Amino acid sequence: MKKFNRRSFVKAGLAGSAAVLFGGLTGKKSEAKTLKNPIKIAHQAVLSGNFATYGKFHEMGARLAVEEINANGGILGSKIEYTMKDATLKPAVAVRNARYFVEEWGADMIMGIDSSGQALAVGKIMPQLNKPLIVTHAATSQLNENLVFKEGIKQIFRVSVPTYQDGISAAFVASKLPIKRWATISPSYTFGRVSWKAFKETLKKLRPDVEFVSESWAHFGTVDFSSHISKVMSSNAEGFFTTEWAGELISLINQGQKFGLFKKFKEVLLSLGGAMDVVEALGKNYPEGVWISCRYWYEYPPTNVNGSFVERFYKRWKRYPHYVSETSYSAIYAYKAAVEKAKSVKTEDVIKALEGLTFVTPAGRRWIRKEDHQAVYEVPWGRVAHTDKPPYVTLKNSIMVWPAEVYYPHPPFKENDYPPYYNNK
Amino acid sequence: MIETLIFQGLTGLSQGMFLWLISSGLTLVFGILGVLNFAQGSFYMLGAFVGYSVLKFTGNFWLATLFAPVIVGIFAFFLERFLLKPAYKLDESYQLLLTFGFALVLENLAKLIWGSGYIASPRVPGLNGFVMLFNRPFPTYYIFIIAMGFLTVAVLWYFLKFTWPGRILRAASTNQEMAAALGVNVSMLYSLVFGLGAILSALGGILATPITVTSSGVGDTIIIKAFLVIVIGGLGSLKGAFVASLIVGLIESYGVIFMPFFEMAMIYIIVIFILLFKPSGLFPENV
Amino acid sequence: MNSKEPILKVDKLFKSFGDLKAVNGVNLEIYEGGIVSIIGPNGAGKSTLVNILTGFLFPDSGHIYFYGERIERKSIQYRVRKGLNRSFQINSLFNGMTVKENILLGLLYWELPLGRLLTNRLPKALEEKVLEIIESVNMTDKMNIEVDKLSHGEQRLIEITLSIVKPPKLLFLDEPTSGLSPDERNMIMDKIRSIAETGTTVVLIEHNMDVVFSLAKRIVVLNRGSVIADGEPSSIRGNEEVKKIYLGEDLTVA
Amino acid sequence: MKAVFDPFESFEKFLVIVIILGYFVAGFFAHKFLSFILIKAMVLSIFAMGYSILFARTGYLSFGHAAFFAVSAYSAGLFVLHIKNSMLLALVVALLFTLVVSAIIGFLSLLRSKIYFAMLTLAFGMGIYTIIWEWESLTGGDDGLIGINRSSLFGSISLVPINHYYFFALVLLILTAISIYFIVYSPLGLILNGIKENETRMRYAGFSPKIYSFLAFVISGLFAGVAGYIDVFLENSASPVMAHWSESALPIFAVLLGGIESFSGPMVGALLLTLLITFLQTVSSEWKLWYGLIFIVVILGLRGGIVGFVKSKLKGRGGEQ
Repeated sequence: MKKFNRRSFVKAGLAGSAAVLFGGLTGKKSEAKTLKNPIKIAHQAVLSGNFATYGKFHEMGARLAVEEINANGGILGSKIEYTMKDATLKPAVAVRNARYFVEEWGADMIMGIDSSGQALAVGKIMPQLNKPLIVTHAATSQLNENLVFKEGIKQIFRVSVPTYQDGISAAFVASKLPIKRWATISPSYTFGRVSWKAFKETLKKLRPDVEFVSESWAHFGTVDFSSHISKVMSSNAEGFFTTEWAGELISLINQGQKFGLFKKFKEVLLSLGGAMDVVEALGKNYPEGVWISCRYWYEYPPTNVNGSFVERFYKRWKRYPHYVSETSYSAIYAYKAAVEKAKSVKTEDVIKALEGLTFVTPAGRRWIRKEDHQAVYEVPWGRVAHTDKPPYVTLKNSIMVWPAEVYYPHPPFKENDYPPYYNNK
Repeated sequence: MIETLIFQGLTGLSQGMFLWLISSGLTLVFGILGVLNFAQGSFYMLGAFVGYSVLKFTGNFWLATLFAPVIVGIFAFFLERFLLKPAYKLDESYQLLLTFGFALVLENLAKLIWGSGYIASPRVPGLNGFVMLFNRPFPTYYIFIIAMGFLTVAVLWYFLKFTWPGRILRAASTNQEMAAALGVNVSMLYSLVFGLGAILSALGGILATPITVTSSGVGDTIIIKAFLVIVIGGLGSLKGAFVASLIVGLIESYGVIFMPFFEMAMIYIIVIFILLFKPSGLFPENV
Repeated sequence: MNSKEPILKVDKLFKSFGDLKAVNGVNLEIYEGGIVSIIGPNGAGKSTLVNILTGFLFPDSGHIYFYGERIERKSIQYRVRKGLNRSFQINSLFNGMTVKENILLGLLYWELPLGRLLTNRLPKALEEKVLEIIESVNMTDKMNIEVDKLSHGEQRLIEITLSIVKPPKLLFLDEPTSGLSPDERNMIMDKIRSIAETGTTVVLIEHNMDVVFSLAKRIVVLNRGSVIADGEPSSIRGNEEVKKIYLGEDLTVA
Repeated sequence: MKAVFDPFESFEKFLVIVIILGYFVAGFFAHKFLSFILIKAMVLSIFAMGYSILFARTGYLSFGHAAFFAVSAYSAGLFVLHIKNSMLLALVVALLFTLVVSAIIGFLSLLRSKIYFAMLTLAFGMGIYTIIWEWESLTGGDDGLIGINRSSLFGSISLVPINHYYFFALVLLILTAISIYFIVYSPLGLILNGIKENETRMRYAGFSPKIYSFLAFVISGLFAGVAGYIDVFLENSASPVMAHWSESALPIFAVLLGGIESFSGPMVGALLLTLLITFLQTVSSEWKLWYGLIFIVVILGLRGGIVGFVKSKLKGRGGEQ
């Protein structure tokens, strides 16, 4: 491992200085020569089964980025060649795709991945494949905390937020609300459990007077939540928190409305309620007043970059961008920025360039932490209000944002240390 | 506490009714055709999708509820005619595998036709409210589902017991040769039963749309539970399928309170007990 | 074994399918030696009775004693191992397998030591025995043909042969001549006689009265699930009740 | 079905030897991704050959064998992660666990007739899936087990490079083929065939078919275990979906595609299926649609599978299979 590091360091240094040297001597033309044409980017996400909509949203974001970049001269003159494959939700398929992309198709960068299990399985083989991997959805904090920070697998990056957003930031919102007793219906798997635990522990520190009175755990693939709803509604909770997502969240909301869940609970926090698949499906039926978030919200930040991105995206696909569309879009731009900075597509150079990189994206300024390769950026929470135009849901008048640095755990990661960086000042 | 128990019981009943609609089709088809139909879950899914399209076209949920199962039933009728019939001379395992192939294809066709997104749940006029029980709201739609479950039981029972086609069906389930001897066109009977089974499952699918989300993979999830239901109830037994559906629905619902994480385990334990001590199911009988 | 003791004793056997009482309180005793025939019109319950006696079905109530042992809840293979076997009315062979493989499968349980379950080559004695049996039914030239490609009569011969490769003490033959040509029928009748001569007690379930009256020493008549007559052929022929149920059929032949 | 006296036995043997030689030669030339895919094909071959002992011989259709694959993968993975980093011991442990689990599930499922059996294996397999999913402290839940690395064999032969592991998998494939050969062309194979053709007649021949079906079940379960073991060290990770029933469809399809009635069928089918899926996934995001259509065509039109088709052509009188 040591040997590898030293050699790559030397190589990176040489390549970097060579590029600078040539660039300085002969100008732009020869820069293009040092790069590969085309630069190959391979993308995988779930395109079949119950979550197929995620893969489609991934693809829309990535294709838009590729089309824009290619239309504007590519990356330092090299066009991008893009491919997309169904990763299903099986780790074995994701691993096979990753191997195919790198070993057969000749990808320079691979990206995508929805489930935690897939991200971890692919992450583990990245040293063998040795190309940059930019994760655009899978949220497990193990990826950046264990694989990158502790084990030093430097090829892995993530531009989407980890579970911190789902559990910890929700607790920050909850701490501002005038209620004390909370309940949850959470997904009965790692993601759901980790998020609920983070929510509880963070909120308890921020507001020692809160209580957690009822929890119900729903299996992956739950279709009917009515018995869970009935259970949490029989408690005396005032607030409701969930990290259910995608189709299951839609079912939960639908059934919750029928049971009067949104009337019974004074405040409802849906960590992934802002995902466009949910928003599209519910539209005007989205219960007003509930707090929602996700890993990117189309109205935030209110910058020109974001506004024009949403406009272009809508023009191209006649839909509003999902958070995985934005992260896929930004992953490609992050890679572009890194290659342009390194003036090289060599893995070592790109990794170096990505580490500590700050770049402007539709979701605002992102900064990639050197230690764990996690992109740090702000994501809002807000209360659902309705508009007349698609997607019929707006958060504009109620947006609540904390600087990501405040609620992101920082390296060195200590277990169960919530909230991570926050002192009761 | 008592009101919680009643609430869980009611939600369990409604879950059981969805299971009943799909497992009744499954067990009916098995009872007459001897085919264990893996694609029964796909008919459930198609019921929801077709219902959604009819709803979009007519704007009326009740028309969708009426037409979607019929359309799916007709589709199933032809599916049986053209693709399942050639398999009757094969071993029953092959028939099962063939229907598994149907399920794969139907899931992906649905994705091509209706897209990969989640289909929004319609609001049902008149059934959006709730009634108050013990000062807690219980949705009228769930009461409607429970009533629909019992209604289908009554209709099926009446059909099988008191109508001529029903009697032929029962005769065919015990003795096909006898039915053939009575001059029944067994081939047509099979197609009709397959269609009827699809209608029941599709009805479940469309009735589920107002409370759940529809996507192309939904059939997969539900078919496994339906299998467990008919193992508990006894293959080919409608009575068994009904009782077992309610049992499984109630276990899931009470399990959420009394043994979270293990309610599925509880169902498997029941299955194992049934196998060891009453291997032909609770109601080992035909249709 | 005292010849007065029945080898098979059936005690108040009942079996219904729904409303239909297929076997309705049958009492029956079978003694060692000879050929006994069970006759009766269609739907009399003959097949159900044989199915129950040989373990294919379990009775609703009643007892079956085989050499004094209660066997009504025992499995098929248990009864077979005790020496009670049967043939089927509709040929029930290992279709798709050759004659030789069929006979071999019939013999394997009895003749193959468990330790040789995985050997690639069969024991010589077993191989010889298979050939000998095939020879005895004159099928040496057809032994590598799949049984479902044989003629109906040949299949029936294998059907019966399969049930006696290990000679049972009591053998039920379920309509062994149905659907056969006269020549084939004679061949099967010879076969049945030779089986009885080797000491196997044969219970013949038959429709064809020619066959019954030429083979059986004792006839049991079943109607609507009950025994209505039991005796020597001559007494059966004269029985009024039997005549009534066989209305139109000539019992005087043979 | 000519288990013992198949005149085409030599053709089948020849086919298997050709494929194994093909794997062997490819092992020297295949670059990384191809060797990965070929190992995947070997894994599926072993899985399918074992599965054919149950499905093709006795006619019992199981939808639960993916669970045994997963039990083996997880026990091997947990063993090297937590107890001892020895691949050989891991194999022993994995097979032991697989044996126990497949014996229990096999016993329970075989209490009922063939069609119930299919459902029961499905249900019990999904039970295992649920256990793996829920028992997070042991199995890592939905994240699965990661970092299951290959080590060396007998302390000297390193299996870490993929081309080394390739030949290790090939050795296991050859051992499997030999074992399956001995089972298929033995009196046991004939007995299992007899159960498929006519279970009742087997009883009247004195056999207890359930005992032999049980034996076939456990044997097929064990080979699923061997496959799972190879797979977990290939992937370096194990995940709950390994146990999902849809994974059990793979060996079924491999057996049917290759030819259910033939000895070489599962191996031919597994190789073709692996290449086919890899190809379909590369060219179409609707690959499952094609997969399903091919499945239907094979069942309705090509029941002897590819090997059966070739054999019937060779025989000169088609449609025999």
